[in-house]
Amino acid sequence: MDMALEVAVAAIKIFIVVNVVQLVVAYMIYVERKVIAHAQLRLGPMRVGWHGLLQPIADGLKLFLKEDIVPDKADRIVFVLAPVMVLVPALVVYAVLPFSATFYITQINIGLFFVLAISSLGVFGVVMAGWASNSKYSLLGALRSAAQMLSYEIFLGFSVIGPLMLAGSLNLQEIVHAQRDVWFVFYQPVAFIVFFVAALAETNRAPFDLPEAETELVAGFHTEYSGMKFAFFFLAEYASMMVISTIGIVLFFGGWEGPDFIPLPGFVWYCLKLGAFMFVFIWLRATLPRYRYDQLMRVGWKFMFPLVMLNIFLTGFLKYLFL
Amino acid sequence: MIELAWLIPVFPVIGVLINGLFGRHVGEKAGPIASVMAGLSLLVVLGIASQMIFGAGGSHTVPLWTWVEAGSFSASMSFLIDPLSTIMLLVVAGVGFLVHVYAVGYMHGDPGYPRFFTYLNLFMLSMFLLVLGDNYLVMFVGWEGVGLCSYLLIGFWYEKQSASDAGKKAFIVNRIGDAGFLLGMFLIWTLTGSLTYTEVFQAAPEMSAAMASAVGLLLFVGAVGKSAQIPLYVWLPDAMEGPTPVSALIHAATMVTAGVYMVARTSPIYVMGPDAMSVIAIVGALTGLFAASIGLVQNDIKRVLAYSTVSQLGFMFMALGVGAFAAGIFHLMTHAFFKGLLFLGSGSVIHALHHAPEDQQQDMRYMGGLKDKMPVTYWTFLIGAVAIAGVPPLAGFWSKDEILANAFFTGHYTVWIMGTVAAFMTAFYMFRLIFMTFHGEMRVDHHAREHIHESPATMTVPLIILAVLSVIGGVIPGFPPEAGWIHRFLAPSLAKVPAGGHATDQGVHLMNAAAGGGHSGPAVVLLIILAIAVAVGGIALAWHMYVRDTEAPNRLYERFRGLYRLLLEKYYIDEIYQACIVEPTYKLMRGLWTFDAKVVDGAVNGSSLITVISSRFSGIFDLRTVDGAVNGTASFIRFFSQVFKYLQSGMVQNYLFVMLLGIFVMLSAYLFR
Amino acid sequence: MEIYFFYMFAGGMIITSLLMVTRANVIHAALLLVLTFFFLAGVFVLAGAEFLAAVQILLYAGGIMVLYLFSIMLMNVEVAVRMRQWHRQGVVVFVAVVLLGLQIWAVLGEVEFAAPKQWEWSLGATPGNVEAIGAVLYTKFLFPFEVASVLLLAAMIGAIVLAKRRIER
Amino acid sequence: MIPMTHFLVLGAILFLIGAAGVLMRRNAIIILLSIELMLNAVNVTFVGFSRHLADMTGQVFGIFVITVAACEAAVGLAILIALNRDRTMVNVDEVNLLKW
Amino acid sequence: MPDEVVENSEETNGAPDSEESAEEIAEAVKTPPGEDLKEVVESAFPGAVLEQSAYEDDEDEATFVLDVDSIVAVCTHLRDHGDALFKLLTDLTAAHYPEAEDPFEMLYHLYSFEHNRRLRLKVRIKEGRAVPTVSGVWTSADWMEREVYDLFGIEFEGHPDLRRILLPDNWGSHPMRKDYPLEGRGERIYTKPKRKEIGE
Amino acid sequence: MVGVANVSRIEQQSTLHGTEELVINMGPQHPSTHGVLRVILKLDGETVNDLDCDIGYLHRGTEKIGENINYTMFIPYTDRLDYIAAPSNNLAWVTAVEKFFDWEIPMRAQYIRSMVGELSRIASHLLWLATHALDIGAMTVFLWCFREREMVLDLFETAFGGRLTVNAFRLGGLHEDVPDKFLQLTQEFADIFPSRVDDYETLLTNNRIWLQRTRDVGIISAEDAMDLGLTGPIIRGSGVKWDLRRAKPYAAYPYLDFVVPIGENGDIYDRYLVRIEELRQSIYIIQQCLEQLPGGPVSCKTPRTIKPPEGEIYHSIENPKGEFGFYIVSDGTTTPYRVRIRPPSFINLGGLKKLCVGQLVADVVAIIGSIDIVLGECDR
Repeated sequence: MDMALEVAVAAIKIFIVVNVVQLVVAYMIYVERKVIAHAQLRLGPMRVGWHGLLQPIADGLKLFLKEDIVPDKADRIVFVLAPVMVLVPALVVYAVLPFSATFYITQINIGLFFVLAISSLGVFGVVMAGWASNSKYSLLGALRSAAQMLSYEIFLGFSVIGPLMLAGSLNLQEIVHAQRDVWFVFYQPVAFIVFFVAALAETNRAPFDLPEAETELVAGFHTEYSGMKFAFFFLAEYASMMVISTIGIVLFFGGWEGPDFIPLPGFVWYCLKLGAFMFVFIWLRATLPRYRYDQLMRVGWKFMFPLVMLNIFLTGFLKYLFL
Repeated sequence: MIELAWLIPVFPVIGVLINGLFGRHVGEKAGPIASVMAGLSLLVVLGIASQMIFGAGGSHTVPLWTWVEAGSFSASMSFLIDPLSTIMLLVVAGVGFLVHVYAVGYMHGDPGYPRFFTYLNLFMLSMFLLVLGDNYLVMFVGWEGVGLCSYLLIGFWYEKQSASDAGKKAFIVNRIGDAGFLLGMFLIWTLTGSLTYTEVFQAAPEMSAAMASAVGLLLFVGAVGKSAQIPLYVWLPDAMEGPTPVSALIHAATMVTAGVYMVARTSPIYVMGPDAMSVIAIVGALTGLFAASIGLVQNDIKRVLAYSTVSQLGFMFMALGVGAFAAGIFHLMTHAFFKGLLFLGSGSVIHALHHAPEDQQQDMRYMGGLKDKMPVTYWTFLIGAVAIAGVPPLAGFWSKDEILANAFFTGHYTVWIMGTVAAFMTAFYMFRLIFMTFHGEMRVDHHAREHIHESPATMTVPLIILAVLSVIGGVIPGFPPEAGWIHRFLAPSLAKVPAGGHATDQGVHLMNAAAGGGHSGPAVVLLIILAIAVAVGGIALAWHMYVRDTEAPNRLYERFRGLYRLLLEKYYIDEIYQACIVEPTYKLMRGLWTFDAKVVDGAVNGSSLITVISSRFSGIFDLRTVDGAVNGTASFIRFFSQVFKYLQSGMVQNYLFVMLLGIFVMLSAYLFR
Repeated sequence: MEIYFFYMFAGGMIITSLLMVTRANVIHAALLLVLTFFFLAGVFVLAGAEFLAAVQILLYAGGIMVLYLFSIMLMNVEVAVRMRQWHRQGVVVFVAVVLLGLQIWAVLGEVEFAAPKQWEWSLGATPGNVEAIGAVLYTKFLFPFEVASVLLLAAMIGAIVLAKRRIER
Repeated sequence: MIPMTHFLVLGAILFLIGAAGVLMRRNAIIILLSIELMLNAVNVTFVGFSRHLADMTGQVFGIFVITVAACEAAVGLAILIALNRDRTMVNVDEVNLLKW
Repeated sequence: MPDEVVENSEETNGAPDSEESAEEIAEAVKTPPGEDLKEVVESAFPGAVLEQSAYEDDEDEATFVLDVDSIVAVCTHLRDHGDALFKLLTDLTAAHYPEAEDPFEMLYHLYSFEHNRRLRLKVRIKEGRAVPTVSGVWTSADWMEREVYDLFGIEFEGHPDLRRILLPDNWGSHPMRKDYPLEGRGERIYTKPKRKEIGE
Repeated sequence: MVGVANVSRIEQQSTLHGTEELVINMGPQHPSTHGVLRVILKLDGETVNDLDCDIGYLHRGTEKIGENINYTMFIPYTDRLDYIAAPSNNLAWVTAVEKFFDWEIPMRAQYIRSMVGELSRIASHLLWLATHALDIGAMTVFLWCFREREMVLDLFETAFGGRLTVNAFRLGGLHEDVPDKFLQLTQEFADIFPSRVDDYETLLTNNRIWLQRTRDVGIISAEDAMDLGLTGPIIRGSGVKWDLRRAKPYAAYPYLDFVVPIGENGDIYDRYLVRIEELRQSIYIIQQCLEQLPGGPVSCKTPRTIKPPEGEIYHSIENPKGEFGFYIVSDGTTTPYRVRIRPPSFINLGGLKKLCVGQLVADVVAIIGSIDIVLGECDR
């Protein structure tokens, strides 16, 4: 009986989280459009609802009702599966993310590792989409994307090691608890910078958005997609932005914990930090030009990699000395 | 001194490290460095040998460390110093050092100079391991090591297509043999639970004859590959693509004798398996005769020597096969002296001719009359040739005569006849070589003539030393025949063929008597006279054909055109192998594809099939005449190549399938144990 | 409960791997193998090897298989699809593999296992945890670990040298 | 607790499927994939034994197997790419010259 | 860096003196425009300049008429000679005079940075006569000659890649000729498609 | 330094064998080819091995039209050539035709011509900067530039009634005097604009990514630039100090002070800097014009029908894109016998292959952006 209850509670949690995530993601797109618009002296969506607030819903409806085109020479099965393969890992990761001290679906002892493992699967969808479309732009985009995501995954993985060494656990909850006094971003600024850059690259955000660089490759791996399948890619991108922001918050900014003198609930703190993170993402997109492919790789391997290795070494050394 | 045995392989390691890692900086100093290292090893060896010969004797184990330990299996890295390994060490270190010195001059100016000496030292290391090891595993490491070095050295001039091909050929052919060796090792371990010589040999008398034969034959497959016996000899003539010092060191004196050493070392097992010994005797005799016959007509100076080596190795196996282990080792030793000498001498000739066109440097038809230009080379070469021909009192006579005598006395009359014929051919082709190269008119290319000169001292000094050894190396340890010092010295290391239960026990007591105290009586004297007669006859015939009546070869050629071509093209063995691997008959393949299962079955049962068939053949062959044996060899080879063809379909998946079947067999063995 | 999950994962693995072996399209085969690895990760979790399961997904599914897809894309898949797929020795192999399977079945039938042992872990962590693996990996298996890293380096250099386009001199 | 035999049977089945794939298919990529499957079949038994014997060694060796698999994939694919570049095909049974 | 640029250019590039340019014009009036250049050409190729003219004695309108065969040599000479240094091929075009004896006139507008002057070269050719290409002298001639070929139908000998550039590859006629019909469907003559992609 | 590296990379790539080239179509509907340009790229991986431009999608036979209508009627057609900077084209045409006559163009008209010409230069460079930055991924600059371009277009509208195709000038001067409001608004614009240029530079000039994308990419030496016939900011970016406003002054330029900016390396970044500096110089010129603007008529007396004497002239001015010239053959009638347009975009685009081969795909986009082409003028 207990088990049935457990399952039921878990199912409800999953239902809530997934739906909330979808909604939040939809509105994140709205926020992005608004923020970018204001950065660019525009107003952004204004027509649907007050200040365009219903715009995401209208967009969703539009995409949902659009004709679903599968190119003639495409590999049908893979083509259809690709967006799913992108979206599902992005959503699965939410299973272990702590939104507050009490609100999470589950917590496992290798939580962070789980996140890294599952989010590394996103690249499959991209590669599948690129290949199945049977288009040169898509293939080029997919190859770039795969190379980019694979290499930056390494820096992402290495950059979290510093905080991990300080926290001494892979459990996300415990990592948050370990920063009750001082956020790790103050101990690990270098790791945070590398993490943030790698996060940008992992989520294909500017200035690393070359997989979908519209000026060169039309739209990269999802050139041939339309309708709901395209929406899946979109959702997945923003969902993984949220994931990576959450990880950043948990690892470097004390998760849902805020300063004691401001009595706000944990979830609110989380939302505030998430909002700040997302704002930086959008801000960067509004500001920076795009890297070239080879420069991206060079930055990764010749700059970030030594930096993060040095950071790990120093952290270990200092931890050995002082802790 | 014996405790310092570990030092022997250490010096080559140092040489390898210096030349291998800093080759670019060392440059031309690599040769002296490597030579010094080889010399230091030789010093240690000499020390140990003097202690063994003049002092302690007996058998000493020098443990170093425990190497592999897995379950009940353990193997240690330890060295065994006993008379057998002492003799081998002397040969390896002695000839090795001389070749190093020689190579310093010979390889001068080669762009790969440090690399060459790295390989050479690596080879010394491997060879020392092979000889010194006190168990089969260490020996196998050395065994593989020399195989690797052989590959590296044959293919040393890798930018030459033929050289790298020859290297690959040697490597692949050796792998086939090594598989047999490995299986033999496994079988030994299964039967005795150990790989250490002492333990194995203690357990050996309990083996059944069939098992001992099986072990012996499997190990012999390894020896066949390494020592270039029929049917796996094909790599050795091609190996002459390597630099001449390599030919002298590896393909005359040391590596190819590893098989002989291994069989001699395993003698306690072999004496338990008379069938295996018969196979060895037959294969050895056939190889001796067969290679000698090819050697009769070759024109490339190094190829003649190569086939001569194959032939002499056949002699050694003949000796081992008839139970005369000591004679085999003795011949190994003397052969190392004179064949090393001959190879280095030929290298000296080639060195002198290196201004001649590429395809004429090694071709005897473009030599002649070099006697006056290169006196040292000529005289030392002559000594070597006389020695190999078996003229007393030079080294070859003593050992070869012993082998033939032993064959005769143990009742292997076929073997003895074949050996005698081969000895005749040996004398003939060696002097054919001498006469064509050094006598008569000079046929060298005009441009190259003025460049002909005697080689530098680093090359001639080793020649002289080896010549001296070729002169005295036989008579000192080998006199009186059948009862020389070497027999007494080696006796503790080698097993005796037990009386009774043996197909040829009529000769056993004779042979044992020979090992103990020497023969007496007219038979021995007659044999000696016959041997001398054969040698002199061969020389005389060569003199007749190549000095006195130079038209004779052409007349012979006109009459036996077919035979000549057959011999010149080495019985078309290479072509047959080639055709079987690269251009399989299309229709035959088609037909056989449908019998895939049969084919694979055939491959799996291949080794046992070989055993069965070869033993059957040995029965038949004993009845045949020499003439028939020559013809039979060809069909014998053809049969082998038919079988091996399916071993080499070239498709990975076939091989893997055989592996799978192996698992199948092993599981079956487990289930139905 | 656990056992049903096991059956689910095992069944999934067997089905996907069978499909993988029989596909003509290499991309499909590779993707099916990824699916197999997912199920395998599930089996690992059931066996208490969570870390290994995560490594399995991160490295195998996320890394190695992407490498496969990557290089498959560099080749011409469509031509290969139209070619004959099976080796000529296929039927014989099939029979042999089935026989081998029966044999393994027979062998397994003979084996009896003692009762499973319980974890005894002194560090207070649960088995399967990173800490447990780390403690073993960096003490008892430190040398093999280093050797493995050298192996990786060698493989990397080897792969680069092999796959590098040859430049004519 | 899942019985030990289950792991072994699963491992054996996967191994055999992999072996069949290696031996029966012509496409070199599928063969490589099948080899990966075989390696993982071994991992199943490793992990099974690790659980059964309550010993981490099995899992550690699982990690080593994955390392080896990574090396194998890298080198194997490099060879394939080189082969594909030279011959424009990836069928293993056409590569039987025993030399390059 | 931008600051440097500005500073550097300020030193040498003040407001130009309008009187000076007036003086130059006055000087130019004295001698016939392009006389010095004619000497440059004639020194190497005597008699190469068949005609010399200039609109209203404007030095920038100096025009030489050359023989069609000497055009490449003269162009190379004019590009490299120290007194000419016409490094820039400003424009290359043609004009069609259907009634004239040589109905096509090739026009080369050259400019010299060093001497800040222009020169126009003319070549008169008959219908169907191919002109040697100057794309070896100035790479920029490549596309311009293609355009002339496209619009006038004049062929260029030795041109590396002579095909239509503005009009479709299967366009049947050359619209800048004076006899090209301005109305009706007559001008839309398509030939069989003859596509030529790069590298073919 | 990196130029050398590029060259060696090209050499390496060209000796490779056994790899398949990837042929990719960029355009004509590609977002970053600035109109209907189709570029066929042959790629080796991401490196460009060969490239071919397919142009002519916008070919309207403008030269042919010019041979069939009279001199005044052709003015609006010139608007449609470089439609980004329409008044400049007008200026080129009217000054070219005026060369046939010895009319005294009033100074007020000359100043207004110069001023409007500079305004059109600003409009053109702003559009270039906007799209170039967008190509490289900086999307905010795009809209910022459009804000100022909008102001310039408003100025055109105030003065001449049109925004894009302005049809600003007439033979002999202007159609009518500009309204005072125009001068007032122009003054406001001139006051505000320099700070706006600073804003763009804040986003780009020292941006590390921008530097990486543009520096040492698409390098062209001065010699090569001359050989390829490149003009305008491109050749100035390669270090050739040459501007037709200085070399062959027209309109009021002889009386105006400004600097001709040049670059050093001839890469995309230098071309960017040159154009940015030209924006500032243009505003400087406009301010001078406003200060010095004389009164008086805006047009000289011209005959009712324009009939130039027989003859041929070539006249060119410094357009934003480069040297924009007309070769006119007059047969003494009211219509020109031959009108040849010397289009800078067309000739500059001819150098694309030289600039792009050996670079990466992403650079092709940046290089096309740095050439700054308008297909209306390129195809004519």
